[in-house]
Amino acid sequence: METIVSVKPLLAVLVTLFVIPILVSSSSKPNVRESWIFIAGTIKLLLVLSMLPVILEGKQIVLTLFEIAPGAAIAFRVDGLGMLFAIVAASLYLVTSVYSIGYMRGLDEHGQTRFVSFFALAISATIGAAFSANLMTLYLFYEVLSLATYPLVTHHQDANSRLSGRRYLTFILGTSIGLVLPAMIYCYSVTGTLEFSTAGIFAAGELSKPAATVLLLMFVFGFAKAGIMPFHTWLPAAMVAPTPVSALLHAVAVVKVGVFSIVRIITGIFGVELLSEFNLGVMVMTIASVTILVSSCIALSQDELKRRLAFSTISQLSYIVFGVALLTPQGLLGGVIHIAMHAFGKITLFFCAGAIFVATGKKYISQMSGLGKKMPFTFAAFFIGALGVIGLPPSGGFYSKWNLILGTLEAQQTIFMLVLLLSSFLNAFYFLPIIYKGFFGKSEEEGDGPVKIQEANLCLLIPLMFTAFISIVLFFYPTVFVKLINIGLGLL
Amino acid sequence: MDNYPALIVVAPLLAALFAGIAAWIEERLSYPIAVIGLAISTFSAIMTLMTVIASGTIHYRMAGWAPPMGIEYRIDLLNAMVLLLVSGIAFLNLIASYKSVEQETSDRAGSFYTIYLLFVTGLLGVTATGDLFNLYVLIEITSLTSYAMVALGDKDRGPLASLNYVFIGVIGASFYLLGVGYLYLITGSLNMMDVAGILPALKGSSTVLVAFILCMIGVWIKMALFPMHVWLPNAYSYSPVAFARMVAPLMTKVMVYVMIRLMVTVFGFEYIFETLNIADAVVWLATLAILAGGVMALAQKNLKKMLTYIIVCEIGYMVGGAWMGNQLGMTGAILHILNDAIMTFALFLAVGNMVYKLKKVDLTDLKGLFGKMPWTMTGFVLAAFSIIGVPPTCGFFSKWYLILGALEKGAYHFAAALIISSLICAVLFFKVFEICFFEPMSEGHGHGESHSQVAIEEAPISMLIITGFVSLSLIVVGLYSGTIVNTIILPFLK
Amino acid sequence: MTDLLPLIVAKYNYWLYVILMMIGLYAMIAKNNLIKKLVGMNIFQTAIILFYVSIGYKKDATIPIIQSAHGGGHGAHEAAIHAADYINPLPHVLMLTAIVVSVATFGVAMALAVRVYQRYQTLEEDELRMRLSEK
Amino acid sequence: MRVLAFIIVCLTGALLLYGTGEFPDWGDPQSPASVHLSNVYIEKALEQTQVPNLVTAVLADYRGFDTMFETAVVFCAGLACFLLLRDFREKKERYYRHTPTGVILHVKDSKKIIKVGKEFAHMDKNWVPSDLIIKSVCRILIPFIQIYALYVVAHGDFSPGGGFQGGVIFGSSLILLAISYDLKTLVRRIKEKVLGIWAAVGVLIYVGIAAICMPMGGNFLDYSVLAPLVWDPHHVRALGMLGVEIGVGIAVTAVMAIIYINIVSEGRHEEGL
Amino acid sequence: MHWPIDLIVLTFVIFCAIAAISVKDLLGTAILFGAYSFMMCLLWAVMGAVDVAFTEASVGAGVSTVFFVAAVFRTSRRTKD
Repeated sequence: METIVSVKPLLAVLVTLFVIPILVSSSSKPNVRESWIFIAGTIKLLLVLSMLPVILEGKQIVLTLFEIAPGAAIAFRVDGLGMLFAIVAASLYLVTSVYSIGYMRGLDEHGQTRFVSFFALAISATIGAAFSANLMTLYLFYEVLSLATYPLVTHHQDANSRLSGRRYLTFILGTSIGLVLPAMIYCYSVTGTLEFSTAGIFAAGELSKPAATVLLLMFVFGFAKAGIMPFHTWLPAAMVAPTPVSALLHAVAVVKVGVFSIVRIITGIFGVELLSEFNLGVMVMTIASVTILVSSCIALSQDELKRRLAFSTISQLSYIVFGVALLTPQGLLGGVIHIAMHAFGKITLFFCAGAIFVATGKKYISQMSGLGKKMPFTFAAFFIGALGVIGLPPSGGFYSKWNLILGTLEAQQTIFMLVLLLSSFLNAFYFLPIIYKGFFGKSEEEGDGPVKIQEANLCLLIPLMFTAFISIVLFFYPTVFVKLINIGLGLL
Repeated sequence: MDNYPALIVVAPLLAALFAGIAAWIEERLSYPIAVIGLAISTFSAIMTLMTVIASGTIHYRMAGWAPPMGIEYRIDLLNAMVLLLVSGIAFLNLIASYKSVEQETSDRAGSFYTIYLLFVTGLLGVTATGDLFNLYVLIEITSLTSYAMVALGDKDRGPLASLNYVFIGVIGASFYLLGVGYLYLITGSLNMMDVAGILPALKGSSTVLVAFILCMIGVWIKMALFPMHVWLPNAYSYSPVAFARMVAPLMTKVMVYVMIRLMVTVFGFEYIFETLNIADAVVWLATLAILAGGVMALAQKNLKKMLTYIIVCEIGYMVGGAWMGNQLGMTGAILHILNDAIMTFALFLAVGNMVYKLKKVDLTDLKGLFGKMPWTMTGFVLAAFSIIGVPPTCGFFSKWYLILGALEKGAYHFAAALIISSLICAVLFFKVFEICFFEPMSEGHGHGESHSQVAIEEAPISMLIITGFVSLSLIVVGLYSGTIVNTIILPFLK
Repeated sequence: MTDLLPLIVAKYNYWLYVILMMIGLYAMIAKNNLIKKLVGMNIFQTAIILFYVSIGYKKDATIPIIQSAHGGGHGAHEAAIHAADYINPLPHVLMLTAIVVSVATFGVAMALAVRVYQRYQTLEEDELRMRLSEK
Repeated sequence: MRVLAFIIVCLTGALLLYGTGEFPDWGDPQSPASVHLSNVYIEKALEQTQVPNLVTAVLADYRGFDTMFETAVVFCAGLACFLLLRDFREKKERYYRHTPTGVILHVKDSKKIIKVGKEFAHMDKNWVPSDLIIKSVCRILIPFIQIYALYVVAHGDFSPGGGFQGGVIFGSSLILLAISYDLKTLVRRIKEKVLGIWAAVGVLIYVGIAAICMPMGGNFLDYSVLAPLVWDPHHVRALGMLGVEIGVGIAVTAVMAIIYINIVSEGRHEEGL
Repeated sequence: MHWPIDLIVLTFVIFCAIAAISVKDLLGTAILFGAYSFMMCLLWAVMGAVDVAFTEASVGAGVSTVFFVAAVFRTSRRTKD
């Protein structure tokens, strides 16, 4: 495969890192600070997009920074999968920064400079993870992301966020140090390399089936950001964070980095062939299915909107793992593209939750009946986002779910197809009532008079409309992403 | 100029003497003299390292006598690196120390700098020398100075801690001296290379075995390997901050260096790992050291004490790595000498800044420190991440090599201990961070107090700059650890 | 018996040094009084010096000062010096250094003991421990 | 503790005894220690250094680097004792003796200062009347002791002794002065500052002589390059050794006095043995 | 044939050492310790280590004992063991 050496991936990572000192120094001038964020975000997105044509031509962009040990360098390699993820993360960062301006100012939060600085650091780490050429680099950015998100999760600095922060770190750091690190070092000591390659890094016979099983389990559970049960409890806990954090990081960046890592492990470290030879896909699929079903059920019982979304996220993440674990082209496509589809859908939902909170101060679903009349745009967007998550047209989510189901058929796993269908049903069950109540329910305080539209401010409204719109667009034009995935997985 | 190897050691010694004289005549002169002395030393160390990398091992004959007769400085890649590390850290710390010395030992600053320089001289000499007995004398210089310093710091409990340190320190040094005596008796020589040349013919001798065990026990006591660590926490936490910042990162590391030097250069891998069968036991001991250090650190209520137990834990890393008996483990151990020195230094620098402002560093005193001392805390956080082993800080990379070495040897318990200690350190430091970050608890959800910033009360700028520099170097050294391994450690081990 | 005596003659110096060292070490660890511990420390160190001096000893040899040269200046040593005639000087040199180190350590330790006494009015370890735990 | 100590001691003893098993016989002229290096020293040292006392030759020349640090250790000890004990605060209580009558005054308030002169004298708390015999004997002895000390330093090349021993003896003479008279006499004659400076200067002489060799074109401590500087180039090494021995002597003298004064007076330099 | 003298002195040395650490008066310990050092010095002189013996005589039996007495003067003579 043709490779091009370029510093663009590095720049794309660093641009939001270098803006941090500027942010800190301009902390007393919020407008200047926010414009810098915007500039950095734009440059970042442009840098990412500028690499897109090259990738679509089937080339790869590589950059080796530091050779730590033979086969384990700190290096970037931009391929289809990474590109897909980077586009999603960079574009949503831009949207979210607009949204967070509105949100943070709307609530007059404290420590805004700290907030935006760590936000920028987190997004740098996310892009770094997307462009990682090997497992070591991926692990590096994974850890940086974990630590950078901690101050965001605990932003309120009260007793509640302290507990959540503690749980967050216990799960994320505990698993990554306790499971991923040894597994990674074991891989390195066996093979002498950690470079991702579609054929896997293990030569034939290097790995026995029990060893492979243990390693795979260590990785799947170890990347706890993916929220595979039972290592999922940090996610609902982390919902104490301000909504932009929940939106970008817990629906998009953090959890997706976890899933993305698992995708990389399955496709780049083990390789599809090795896993299907050992028939390990079914094991991962089973784990994922359990997570999907259980968390959907839990979501049903949640009254706080953000928590319901969090559980929904857990189940949706497992879709991705599930799809990749199918180990068939359709399944892989469906799983990976769900990264993008779910990202746009879920971020819309979170934006809506935040907008509702800012505009009305309401957090619980039971308080929201009739709210759709006051906030029609928000609820419309919510509807579209929910469609995407459930997997119904005309939203992008349909495309990925369709492919997943085809994948199960392709792999002749009918039981698992039933799981998918059942869970879609559950998804619908916990989302649609909100919308129904919102539009047609009766709110407590309102009288009979004409309903006054009382939307949140524009900074909040525009982003959520935008993401909802993209979600629909993706239903009609998923081709770029599909192509990227096919290039990335070598399926062409 | 060919005299750089001697200058590394002699410059601080001369400076110490001039500072000692100046202390009686014009005390203000002591500090600049000390700075000049260490600057020359650091410069010479850099030149030496470059020469060694460019043209191989340097032999410097003291008094011009050929090695087995006279004392020789034999500077290869390993000690060139450690020399630079020691002189560099001592120099940086000296710059950062001006204010804290003024605060803590203002009436005897001149004598303080004299002792400080003598201590550095001792460490540098231990590192540079190629003679077994010379090593002993220099170890005693470092010990004697640190006895004095420990007693000087905490006026209340220091003297007793120091006296206990004296007892254990003397036992350690004497064991080493005995070991050298046994070696001398059987080989008739004191020069390391000479002894190494004679030893292979005496493989099965019980005398050599006892000599080896005695030397190792002596060095272990001096480096505070687990059951022999009791002196360290008190001694380090009671000494004056300016001294603790240097002794904590350097003393144990230099002793680890001595151990590696004895293992690699004097006795040889072949003897240790093929003739003797104690490597497994030592690795187990190291495993215990790691776990015990971590657990004891968890029980501490004072930040300084906690960090000293982390040093005990880190010693286990290096000893285990060195006794792995393979190249990867040894690489990890040597790399960890460098990394651990820098990260402990960074930690203690940050703690020094805190002590400067807060006087006491019990965990409960640290409330709200992120707001009060943001820069210090940034340094502290980076250093803590390095101890935990978060990439890209340097602590991760040495851990990487250590675990690889353990896996290659099949010492899974050691690998597990490394992982567990990372987790313990994570718990430890996040406990500290939580106190600094959350307390005092804000009311409600923190809304509406957007601009009520806590007044920043930072340490003096000289201390901050050094803290920042060292903390950043954690990342730089981490990223370049591949280069360090390839240019220094691997050529050394070949 | 005929075998044993030469063996004893050959090794007793080394054995006795071990015994002295054990006495010193025991005093250092087990004694309750800090000054007693210091005495133990000194015994320990002198035992090591004894060991080194024993290494240097050579039968039928004299002290390591070349006699022919004394007063005669450089011209007087035409007669070749036989190594077997003189005792090995190297251990002596080493032990001079070791004695100096031990007296230096001893001085510092005494100073520390005085400081400890100033603070706690006792040098007994168990009483010190009690004082410490009182606080 | 005792049991533990006993076990440790027995283990160590057993280990050491085990090690002696393969020792060469005591006094065996063919043991490795007596053959390998020592022969070279014995046969070559006189020729190479012109010093017949082999111990001095090895101490100050072949292994002069060790000795330099040994001196540094001594300096360190002196400095440590000073730092640990020296207390510059005035003592609150004072005792005075009215010389004509022998009445002892106990002044509790330090602000009231009685002028010490003909009538009153400082006095220690545990004062004993000075003994004329002891005083006189010591007064006569001390100069001889000091001359002997100087002899030991200077004659170290030819006979047992050297800078360190000489220094200790000289230091002892000062201590004797303090014991036979009282501490104040010593402190008055030799100021603390002087002792402190001389201790450093002594070591500095050593290190300085060693360091001068470097700009002269030799290695550190290589006395032979100093030949142009001395009047007897043939004996340059011996002279170099004499120089460093003098340095050692000065340093040791000063340090011994410092340690004694500080320990015996608890750092107040007022009263003591 | 030095060894008989050697053996006798060595026995004395050990005797002094044990006495020094078991006497219940620190001043006594000081003096016994001086005696120990002096015996040791004799022993070394017998073995031909004149320089070492000289040093030990001046340091061990001399100055060390003085330091010891000085320290006891400033602390206490009392000891429990």
